[in-house]
Order: sequence, then C-alpha cells, then structure tokens
Amino acid sequence: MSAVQAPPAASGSRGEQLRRRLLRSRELLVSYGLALALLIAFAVATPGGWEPQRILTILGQNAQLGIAAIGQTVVLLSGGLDLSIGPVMNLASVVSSAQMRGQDGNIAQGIAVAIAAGGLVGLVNGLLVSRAKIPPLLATLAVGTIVQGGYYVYTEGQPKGGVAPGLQSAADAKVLGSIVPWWLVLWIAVWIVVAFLLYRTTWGRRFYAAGASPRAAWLSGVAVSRYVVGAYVLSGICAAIAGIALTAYTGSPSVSGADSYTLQTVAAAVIGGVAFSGGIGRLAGAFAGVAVLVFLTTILETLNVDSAVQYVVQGAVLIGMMLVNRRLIGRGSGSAGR
Amino acid sequence: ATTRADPTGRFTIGYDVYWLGNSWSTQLAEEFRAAVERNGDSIEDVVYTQSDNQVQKQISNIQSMISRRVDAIIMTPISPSASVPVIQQANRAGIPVTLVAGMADTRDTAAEVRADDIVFGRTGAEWLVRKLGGRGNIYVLNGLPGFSTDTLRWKGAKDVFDRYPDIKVVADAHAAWDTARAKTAVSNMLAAHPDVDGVWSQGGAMTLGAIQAFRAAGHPLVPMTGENNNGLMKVWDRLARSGDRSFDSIGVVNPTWVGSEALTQTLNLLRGDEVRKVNLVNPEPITAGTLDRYVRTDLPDSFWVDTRLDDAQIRALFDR
Amino acid sequence: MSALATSRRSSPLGTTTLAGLKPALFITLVSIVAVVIAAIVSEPFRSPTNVESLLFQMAPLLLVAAGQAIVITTAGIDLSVGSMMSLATVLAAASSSSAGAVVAIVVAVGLLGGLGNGIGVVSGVNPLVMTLGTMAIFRGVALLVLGQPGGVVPADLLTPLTTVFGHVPLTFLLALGGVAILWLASAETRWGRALFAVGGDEAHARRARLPVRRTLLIAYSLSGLFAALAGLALVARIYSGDPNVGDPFALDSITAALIGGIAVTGGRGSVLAVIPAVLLLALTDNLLNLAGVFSYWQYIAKGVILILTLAAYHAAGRPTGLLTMARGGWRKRGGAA
Amino acid sequence: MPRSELSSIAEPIDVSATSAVSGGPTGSPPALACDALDKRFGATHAVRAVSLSLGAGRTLALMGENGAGKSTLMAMLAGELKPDTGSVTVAGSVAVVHQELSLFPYLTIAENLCLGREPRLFPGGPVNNRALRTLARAALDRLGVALDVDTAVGRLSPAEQQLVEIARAVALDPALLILDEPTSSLEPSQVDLLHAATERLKAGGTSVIFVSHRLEEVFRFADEIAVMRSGALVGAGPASDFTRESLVSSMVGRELEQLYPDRSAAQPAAEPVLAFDGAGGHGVRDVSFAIRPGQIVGIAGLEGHGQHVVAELAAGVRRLQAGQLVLDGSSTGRAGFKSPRAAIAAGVAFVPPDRRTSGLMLPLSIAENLTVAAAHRLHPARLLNGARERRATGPVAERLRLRFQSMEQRVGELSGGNQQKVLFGRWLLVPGLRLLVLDDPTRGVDVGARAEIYGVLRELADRGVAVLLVSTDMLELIGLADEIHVMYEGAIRGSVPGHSATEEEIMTLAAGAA
Ligand SMILES: Nc1ncnc2c1ncn2[C@@H]1O[C@H](COP(=O)(O)OP(=O)(O)OP(=O)(O)O)[C@@H](O)[C@H]1O
Ligand SMILES: Nc1ncnc2c1ncn2[C@@H]1O[C@H](COP(=O)(O)OP(=O)(O)OP(=O)(O)O)[C@@H](O)[C@H]1O
Ligand SMILES: [Mg+2]
Ligand SMILES: [Mg+2]
Repeated sequence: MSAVQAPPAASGSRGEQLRRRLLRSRELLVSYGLALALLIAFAVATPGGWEPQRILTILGQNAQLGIAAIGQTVVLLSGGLDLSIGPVMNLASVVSSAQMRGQDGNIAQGIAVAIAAGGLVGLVNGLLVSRAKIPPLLATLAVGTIVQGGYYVYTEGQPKGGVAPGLQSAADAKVLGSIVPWWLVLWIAVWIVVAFLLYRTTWGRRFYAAGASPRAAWLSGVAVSRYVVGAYVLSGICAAIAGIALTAYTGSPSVSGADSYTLQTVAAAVIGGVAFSGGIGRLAGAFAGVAVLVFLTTILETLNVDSAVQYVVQGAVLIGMMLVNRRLIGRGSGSAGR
Repeated sequence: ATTRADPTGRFTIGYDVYWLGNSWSTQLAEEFRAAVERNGDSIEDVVYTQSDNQVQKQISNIQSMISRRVDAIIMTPISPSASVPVIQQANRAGIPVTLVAGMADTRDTAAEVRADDIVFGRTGAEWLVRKLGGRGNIYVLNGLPGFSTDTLRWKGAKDVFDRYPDIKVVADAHAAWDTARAKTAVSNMLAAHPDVDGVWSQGGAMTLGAIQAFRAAGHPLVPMTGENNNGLMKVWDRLARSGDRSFDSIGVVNPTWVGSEALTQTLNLLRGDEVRKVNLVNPEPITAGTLDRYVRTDLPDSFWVDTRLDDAQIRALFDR
Repeated sequence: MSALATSRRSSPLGTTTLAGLKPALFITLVSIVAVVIAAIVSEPFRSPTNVESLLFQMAPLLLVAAGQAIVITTAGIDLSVGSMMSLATVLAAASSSSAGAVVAIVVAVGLLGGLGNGIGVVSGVNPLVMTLGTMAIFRGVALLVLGQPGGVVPADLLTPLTTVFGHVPLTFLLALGGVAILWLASAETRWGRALFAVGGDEAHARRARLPVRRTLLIAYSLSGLFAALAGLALVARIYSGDPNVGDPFALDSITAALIGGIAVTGGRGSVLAVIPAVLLLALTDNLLNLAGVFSYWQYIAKGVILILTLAAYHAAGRPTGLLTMARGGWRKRGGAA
Repeated sequence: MPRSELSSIAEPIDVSATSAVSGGPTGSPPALACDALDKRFGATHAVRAVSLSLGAGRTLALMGENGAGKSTLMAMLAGELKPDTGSVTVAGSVAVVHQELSLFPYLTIAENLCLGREPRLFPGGPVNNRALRTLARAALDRLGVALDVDTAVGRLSPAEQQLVEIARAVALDPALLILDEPTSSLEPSQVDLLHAATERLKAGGTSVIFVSHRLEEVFRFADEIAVMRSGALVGAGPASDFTRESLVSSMVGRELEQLYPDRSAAQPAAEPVLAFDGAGGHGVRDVSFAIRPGQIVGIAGLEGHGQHVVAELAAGVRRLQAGQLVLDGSSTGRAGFKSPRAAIAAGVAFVPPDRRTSGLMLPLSIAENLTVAAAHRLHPARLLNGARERRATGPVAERLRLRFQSMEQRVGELSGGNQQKVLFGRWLLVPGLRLLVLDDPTRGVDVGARAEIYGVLRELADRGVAVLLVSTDMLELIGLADEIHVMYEGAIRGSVPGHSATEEEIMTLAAGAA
C-alpha cells in the first residue's frame, strides 16, 4: 500500500461501531419503545397485566400473526409486498385438515403438504414479480384471489377432514416449566432461523443488496431474482405454518378465518420499522410490531371498550405511534440517503 | 301471487348464495340444493348466483336474475335495508321474492322463512338465567358490529338480562362468530375477570372457542349457550359422558333447513297456493336431555345438526 | 437517440397527458370488444335492466377509483376509501335533514377525512399505515353514527340520486363528469404537474421548490371527497345507510386504478383510464354471472385477468414487446436490462 | 495567498478576515455573503465556520477534495439545508444545478423546464401548453441546445439531461447560480455551451458558484477561487493568484507531483484475456479488438456513439447480437456473457457509470456495499466473519483515501466522490480478477483520489489484470491507456497508441473525420 496518510476516523473504535449500529437501527429502538409503552399500559390498565405468564400467553396466542409477519417482513425487505398471506393461511388450513382427517398419525403429512402448498404459491408470486415484472402489490393480490378461488372450488365452502387432536392440544401446550406457550417457542424458533440467514450468512448480505438496489446487486453478480423468489417462497412457507397454527388454535379448518391477517402482517412489519422501498429495516422489528398490535387489542377488549370505539382508538393509536416514530427517526438523519 | 309456470308446470328459480365463507352458510345452500332435487318435476331450471357477503354484488346479482326473467327469486339479504330497492324492482318486474334466513326492511316480499333472531337471543339467555338461578357473572360473545343478526340476537338476550339485576355482564366482545377470535377474547376475559359463572354466546363456533379458552387457562367450565353446531354437540356429548357436571349447554337451533323450506314456500306460491308470508321457525332447542338424538360423532365439527339432508346427501357434502 | 427530431406538436393538451392515455386506449379496446361480444352472445346482457344495473354498479367504483388513482399517482395508497364510503352512506341515512345539508355534511366529512390522511402522510407516516389507521377510525365513526344497516335517506336526496334518463342513471353521468374533472385537474393544472413530479420523486420535487405538502394534502383530500361522493352514489343503490357496505371498495378501487395503467411506483398514468378499467371489472362480474359461472371461478378469472393485463403493460413497455401501443415507451429507470 | 502546508487540518481556519473573496472589481455590495456557517451530520463536521462573500457578476470556483463539504455548503447557500449556526444573505433568487440530477424522467423536457411556473390560460386556470412549449424552447435556445421539448427526459442521455437541468436553472435568471459539478458528464463542446451561457448571465449581473474536479475548466470559468478542506475554508483569492500546482496542493494538503502513474515497460502478454470479434448489437457494430493481461485499453468517443455499449457487452450487462466475444481464446457462448454474474465468474468485473442508480445500494452500509461481490469468497463457509471482513475492507478504504465515519455508515451519507470510491473498491476485494471494465470511473472524483485510483489501476495492470477503460475525459485516456480505440456512430473509427496520442487526434476521429 502506498504511504498516503489515512483520513481521520477511518476504522473507528468498538464503541463507535456499536453506536453506529444502534443509530442505523433507530427504527428498531423506536418500535421496541412503543411496544414497551403499550406493555406498561397493559400492565397498568388490565387486571393481572403484570404477570409474565399472562403476557407470554397473549404472545403465544398470536404466534400465527408473528410467524406470518416474519414472511411479510422478508418480502418487504426484498422490495416487494405479499398480499396473499391471508389466502395462503386459509389454504394451509384447508389442505392440512384434508390430509390429517382428524388422525394424529397424519399430522406430519398434513403439515408437509400445507407447507409445500404455501411454498408453491410463494414460488408463483416470486416468478410473477421477478420474471414477469408485475408489481408485487398486484401480482400477490391476483394470486391471492386465485388461491382463494381455488380452495373454494376445492371445498365448495365446506372444508374436508379435520384437525388432529394431537395438533389441537399442542396449540395450548406450554413448555419450560409450563409457562411458555409451545407456539411462542415455535415463533421464536422461526424468527431465529430467518434472522440467522439474514444477518449471519453471505446470502443475507446479498439478499439485502438485492432488496436495496436490484440493479446494483445484479451488476455485482448477485442472482437477484433467486433472492426475490426466495423471499416469496419463505413468506408462503411462513404463512402456511401460520395457517396451521391458526387451525390448531381453533381446532377446525376454515376457508375465511385468516382473511384479516394480510393487512395485519403489513401493519406489524411497518410498525416495526420496515420500509416499503426494500433493504431498509430489521427482522426484529416485526416482533415489536406484532406486540404493539396485540397488546393494543387486548387492552381495549379487556377494558370492555365498545367495538365502534375500539376501531377509532386502534386507528388513532396506530397513527399516533407512527407519528412519534417519524419524530424520533426523522431528526438528525440527513436527506442524503433518502 | 300470480302463476307463471310454463305449459309443463315447471318453474325457473333464481337462488342467490349469499356467502360460502362458513359451514352454516354452506349447508344452507346445500339444503336448498337438496330440496331442488326432491322437487325436480316442478323445476325447469335454477339460476344460481353468489354474493360473497358483499351488498353491492348481491344487488347486481338480483338484477341480473331480473334481466333473465326468472319466475321467482330466493335470497338471503346481506343488508336488510340495502336489499329493499332491488326487491321492489323485482316486484315491479312481476317476480316474487322469497327471503331465506334473513330479513329486509320492506313488506314487498312474497314470503320469508327464517329463525327469529330475537327469539334466538332470548332462548339462550333465559336458559342461562335459569341455570344460574338468576344471579352470576357472565361473559357475552357477540358477532360483528353493524350486522342485523348481531344486533337482534343481542337485543333478545339483553331484554332478558335486564330483568335480572343480579346477572352481571362482566365482559363482552365481538368475536365475529369465529372460533379463534372467541378463544382469544375469552382467555383475555378469564385473565381480567376470573370470577365467571356463565357464557352467553351468539354462535356455536364461538362457544367452542370459549370452551377451549377455559381449558387452556385451566379454569373449570361453566354453563354456556350455544347453537346447533356439531362440533359443540360432540364436545358437549363427551363432557356429559365423562361426568363433567360444571358444563351444560343449550343448542339454540338456527336451522339450515330453512333453505329447503324456502323452496317449498316459493313453489307453493308459484302454483298459486295460499302461503303465509312470514314464517318464523324456531325449533325446539337442543338440551342435555335431547343431545343424544342430535349429536353425530361420525361427522365433522362443521356439520350443523337438525337437518333435512338425508345421510347420502350429508356424505356427499363432506366427501366431495 | 432521436432527440433532435423536430416534431413541433401544438396540441392544447400536454404531451405527458396524451402519453398517459395510451394504456387507457388499450383497455378501452379490450372492454369494447368484450361489450360487443357479450351483446351479441347474451340476450339478458342486452336487456335494459341489465344495462341499467351495470351502469348503476359502475358509478361508485368510478368515483372512488378516480380518487384512488390520484393518490397512487403520488406514489401513495388510500385504504380508507371503503370505510369513508360506508361513513357517507350512514351520514346520508342518519341525519334526517334536507338534501342540501346532507350533501354538505358528506362533502365536508370526505374532505376533512382525506385531509387527515394527507396531514399524516405529509408528516412522514407511511400512506399504507396512515390509511389503515383512518380506515379503522372511519369504520368506528360509521358504526357510532348507525349501529346497523338502515336509516332513512331524505326523499329530496334520493329522488335525484335515483333518477334515470332512459336507462342511464344520473349517478353514472355525474360519476363520469367527476372523473373527467379530476383527470383535467390532475393533468392540466399546475397542481397536477406538481402531482406527477411529487409522485415521480419527492426529494427532487422538494428541490425544485414545488409545494410538495400542499400537493399531497390536496391529493388525499380529493380522494376522501371522491370516496364520500362514491358513498352517495352507493346510496342510490341501497336506499339506506350501511356501516359495512363500502368495505370491498378499498381493494376494488386499487385494482381498477392499476388496471387503468396507473403505476404503483407513482408519477405515471392517467385518471381517465379508470373509466375503461371500471367497465372491464364490472363486465367481468356481470358476464361471469350471466354465464352462470360460480363465484369461486370468478375469483380465479379475475386474478388471471389482473395478471394478464399487467403482463401486457409490461410487454408493451418494452420496445420489442408484442404490443406496440406504447412504442418508444419509457426507458426504464434502473431496472435490470 | 493559499497556504499549501497546514499544521492541522482539524482546526477550523477562519480566512474570512484576510482572504474572503472581494466584492467584485467595482466594490459594489456583494451579491452573496455568508457568515460563520457551520454544519454537522452526527459525528461528521461537514462545514466549519465558513465565511464568504461574492460580488455581482463574478464567478467563484469552489474547490476541494471529495467530502470537503462543498455540496453541503452550497445546499446551505441555496437555502435547502439549515445551517447549525451562521447566516446567509443573497441579493435575489438562487438557482441550483445539483451534483446529482434531479429531473423527472417521466415528464417531458418542457414540463421539467417549467415545473412550478407553468404559464396558464388564465389566472388560476389550466396550463397553457402552447405557451409552455414556447417557453421551454426559449430556455433551451438560451443555452444553445437543440432538443425536442416534447421528449420525455428519461429518454435523454446523461449529458442531455445535465443540459436540461442547466437550462432550467439558467431560465430562472437568478441573482446567484450554483453549479455543483455541472460538467461531470458533458463533453467539450457542451462545456463550451455552458461557458457561453454563464458568460452571458454574468454580463447581466448574475453571480455564479462553480464546482468541478476538472482543473482546466476551473481556470477557464472562474474569476475567483476558494478552497475547502475538511469542511473549512483554507484559501481564497482571485483565480490569477493560483497555479494548477498551488491549487492542487492547497486542496489535497500535499504536493502531487504526478497525476498519472508511469507506464509499465513490460510488454503485455501475447494471448488476450478478452477479444471482441466483429461484435455488434444495441447500436454498435463490427467491434473488434483485444485486451491482453497487463494492458489498459481505452475507449473514447463523444456521448451516444456506442462506447458505453461496448463496456456493457464486455461485462455481460447486454448480450451480443452479432459476432462473438472470445475469452482466453474460446468463445464465451452465442451472445457473449449471459449476465454480469457469468462475467464475474470468468473474472470480469464492471464499474457502471451511474453510481446512484446502478452502482451502490444507497440505504446499506459501506461494508455491505464493499463486500457484496466478494461476500461468498470472503466467507467461504457462507457465515459472516466480522474480523475477516474488517481485515479485508480496512486497507481498501485506506488505499482509496475514503473519507468516512465508520464501516457501518450508510453509503448514501458519503459525498459523491467518496461514493465513487466505494464503488471502485468493491472489486479490489474480489480475488481472481482478470479484467476490469470501467465506465467513467472517476466522475466526480477529486484530483488526489484520482491519482490513487490511477495508481491502483496501474498496479493491477502490472499484476497482470487487464483494464477496459471508457471515459469522457480525453486526458485520462491519454494519461493511462496503452491503446485507445475511438468510436464514432457505433463503430471503431480508429485506434491510437496511448503514449503518443494527442487530444486533437482523438477528437478528429471521434467527430467522424479522418
Ligand atoms: N446527509 C448526510 N448525512 C451524513 N453525512 C453527510 C450527509 N451529507 C453529507 N455528509 C458528509 O459531509 C461531508 C461533506 O460532504 P459534501 O457532500 O458536502 O462533500 P463535497 O465536498 O461536495 O464532496 P464531492 O466532491 O465528493 O461531491 C462528507 O463527509 C459527507 O459524508
Ligand atoms: N474465486 C473465484 N474465482 C473465479 N470464479 C469464482 C470464484 N468463486 C466462485 N466463482 C464462480 O463465480 C460464480 C458466482 O459465484 P458466487 O459464489 O458469487 O455465486 P453464487 O453462490 O452462485 O451466488 P448467489 O448466492 O448469488 O446465487 C460461480 O459460478 C462460481 O463458480
Ligand atoms: Mg449461491
Ligand atoms: Mg459534492
């Protein structure tokens, strides 16, 4: 190397590195701050709200949203959007029940087929987005509609088979001193696996590149469409797992039970600081996003707030939090990055 | 009503399937279809449309039936008020309209067949009050705000509860007739108000969710009102056999066979027979004493008991 | 590069305005072909009842999709339009005042609700989340105003709303007029040019000293207003108020706008194109219905049509595409070759 | 006089008292004055206590290394960025041509030019499109540019876009015109147009601030020069007080004996790495030449004559439509490399000309941007290893004199020139590099860093890497390339050996003569 003098602050101390890292994840801090605020509100406002077991139970009951939100987050990071999550969850519910036929012996088969179906839908989404270049919003909306049509044709509104009792009891099972819901463990496990892929492997590195700027990544030798397709497949699989979780939770298959999940996953990811422009945000944000949505609903329901007023409060809180989020993040970060 | 039969005495009927999103609505349509088969010699053709629970779509569907000049229309109004204009439009075109399992804010219908939602709500509430001896804390599980079924069932129940000052509604929620949402709602209620003596629910799927929530929380079961849903019947049956005394229920029947009844009435109407305009059907509710006669352990949870479908048709419904 | 070509066009309309009509032309052709075939094949389709029904059905979607198109042009989205429509119907049915007062209330609520969305977006809240929030708020308010479907629409409002000329409903004509006005405003005014610039690149628009905030506020207010008016057009169909009736319109309006060639990424498209798009959507429903196709197949058909339309746009965007409707189309920005 | 040696560049130097730019020859009140402007971005002190004044009708060249704070200062002068402290006074309106283009690709030239001030049919009414076109044509005419105003801007070449952007600013008739690297993608004749336009504006009393890393231009445009280093003003005075050498040394804080490295004496190997054999497509035809290991081959040409396409064909960005591409003596397949990925697999890397849309992932960190191509090879087990990564990236950053806070910093926060260095540095991490294809690699890069990049290029060549260099900068080609192919209308018009080439010779070929 030549003997030029290094510019100041080139490498940076460990402390500085950490500070930088935190600053880059400001959105994360904010969303966890919001989740914490709601948790405190929950503890204060509802009877028994400070019991860890209760909090764990509530999170466990919403594992299906959490798992589906992981998939949505990954798709958003790839620069896309998945509006087929609700339909895929219903699809998973229908096909897994049809496979299980209420027999414990068929559980593995039911899960495998549902996951395969979810992955397949994800593959179609991914190919439409990356190969046919159809905007993600439309591609996944259309595929979701087709999937919906598909399982209606298949079931004629009347899902076949039934949920295996073993799977049903797993929905309420608790582990680790019987306080941690089994599904919460599964949710965290899915999260850890995906986070490991995103943040500890070279694929994650290249995936973020593909999401942040497909063109630049492509020119650097990244097989962009593979990563995009991968994101949708992952989302389809997460949605299928979530659909199975929902079916296990209710104990019966449904063709419409997950309809509201699509937008909820988007909301969770965005509250967690993930941007729509791709490559911006962290997976961990989705956890805070789900927590925010879930505790808000629980507080309002526990306080017996009238449904109409619940809608208003939920909307207002969602907006209020995003405004706070903007205030906290918006300052100090110049416009160069945009 | 006018007779509009073709020379062979066969009619063309328009049937709008308002929704296929849950098993009750699916079985309703199936009962209708079964009745069509039974009445094959009086029916030339049936024009089916589907509304997916969308008001605007239902209006277009009915209008398309009008433009196809069917002899009569059978429909389940998604909105009692929004369906009025199109019912009147059908009348102007000389097409009688029969309502099944729903109502409209108009007198211009030819016939109506449905369970009375107020009676539905009242029946369950009266049973619960009696069961609790007129005092106790209860949870309320409603359907979806803004839908008339929801409003009317709760109205029927509330009138009863209001008469008993010692019955306290300690928690209520709208759980959309959905098991998952009811289960979540009830587990929240249990955490906040563990001191509960009964559950009044607007639907069988929600009652199932409530039972699951009680079990998951390790809370002893309490009396809960329900519906004629086989899933509930099966659980109830199992509990009864296992000797669980804490649980009891009532299956308030919202019969799916109104689908077949509606066809019968409509055909009578078309043949020029005298028909009663409003037919409120509230069959005997299912109780612990009569449970044996209804429960079908061989059929899935999503089946609705008290049906006019024969066994072959039921098999077809679940095996296709 | 043919940059030196000297085609000195002197049309009174802007060049971009004209270019934005190309996608509209494409689906106009498609839907006209569909209408002609349907009219030949299906006797019920030709019936006056059906035509009238079709037009009545199109009116609310036309209005709400036009407003949605404006918002999408800013690279935003408005999920709250469905709830706003419901809110407008219950306001019309619950206020038991004169027609004038009802219209004034509905217009004011629409504008204010939309303005609220705009303020949120301008303050940096993501449009999808902002309007998801107001969607819940408007629904809650609608339920508070009218807990269940019903109410009474003032007669002096219902009469004009349900007027039909021949078989052409007044609401349909008014909706067409509304779309046309919105089109001209968005294509041919200073605000409209700023709209396209903001949608194309907000940071650049700010640097060019365009009134970015004002532009966005107006865009969302208009979307709110047109959703409220669409609610009134819906009243012409349901003669009452219903706190849930507008729900399907959120996604339908987005679908219509995108089929009309409004780019989801913002800055491109023409509001006028929602007319054929809405026609195409209404036709799909209507024809599949008349053909006796059960609605689960309709779902599938709709999904496929959506994908095909967008794939066609994409193919047309390439200079070598089969369809040459957008020959010499836009050079893609930064897309992979 | 500018000082060429500074004891410490971290200390802010207040030169306003002694060497603030004078208020013009007549001593009239200044058109622009700023006082003690200061701006920080987090830990970066981008502008430090800068005071300046500039008389009406004068041109000031603002000079400095990449990241010195020029763009930040301009943004504050233009009122686009709020200073932390200090004040700005401008006698009249300000128009800015930004370093990064800020046009709207889907709008036409006319619409872009008149955005926000469209003529209307009547007050408050619709746009008068006929008047709009007339106005737009007038704006282009003022600059002497002939373009169809109905063309969508996205269809123009970068140079044409830059001209439109300039026309937009000029049309505003501002009291102060700020030009932040306006010439970075212009060719000489277009620079002449700009020069003529600024001269006309100056005659009308407009003051101009001009930023460029092309030193020749600076002396041609500027009446006065101010030099920034590390955010502070380190020297200012009439242009005649500066020489090329004194300017460079006051910018980079050291003497720079030589911009271009010595040519290698070694003969390049006989066997080419990559050979174009009658290649064609996308507007080029019959391109045949070879690139041998250790050789730097230059492609010259005026904008739009196909030189970018040649680079893209070599790198797998576009597929050949005729002829073939021969790698190590065997054909690369029917249409050349299948994709950049395939090219990279063969050891062929590409630095695209547009760093913001094609080169960098702006929201990601410097580390992420540097390692994207090398990720799999840096971490063969596919697991990220922070220590290994720091060991690899640190020296690259140092070598390129990258000015940054931390490897975790978003690359979008870097100054334009430093972004370019990251883009270039990406390939220094990739082992097994055989051919480096560069399209305008030093656009917006300061003279000091350019010397570094050139040095690195020569070093690579000496190690046997081949380089294909496309550039709009004729001197760069002459200074570096062993052989220069000049393109005209999509074909190679002629070739000249680098060591003996002259600007005139290349220009003649590029213009299609000879
Ligand atoms: N929005 C921002 N956030 C953080 N740092 C910034 C931001 N904008 C500029 N900087 C930093 O401020 C310093 C000055 O940047 P500026 O863009 O003014 O440099 P410049 O002199 O114009 O350089 P160049 O010649 O490369 O364009 C750089 O270190 C840059 O990284
Ligand atoms: N050191 C090397 N020198 C030359 N070629 C290599 C080297 N390492 C890998 N390659 C080849 O380069 C190509 C791209 O390699 P890389 O490992 O980056 O891609 P990949 O793992 O397939 O990428 P992605 O994860 O994006 O799908 C492959 O064909 C690989 O065989
Ligand atoms: Mg790989
Ligand atoms: Mg700069």
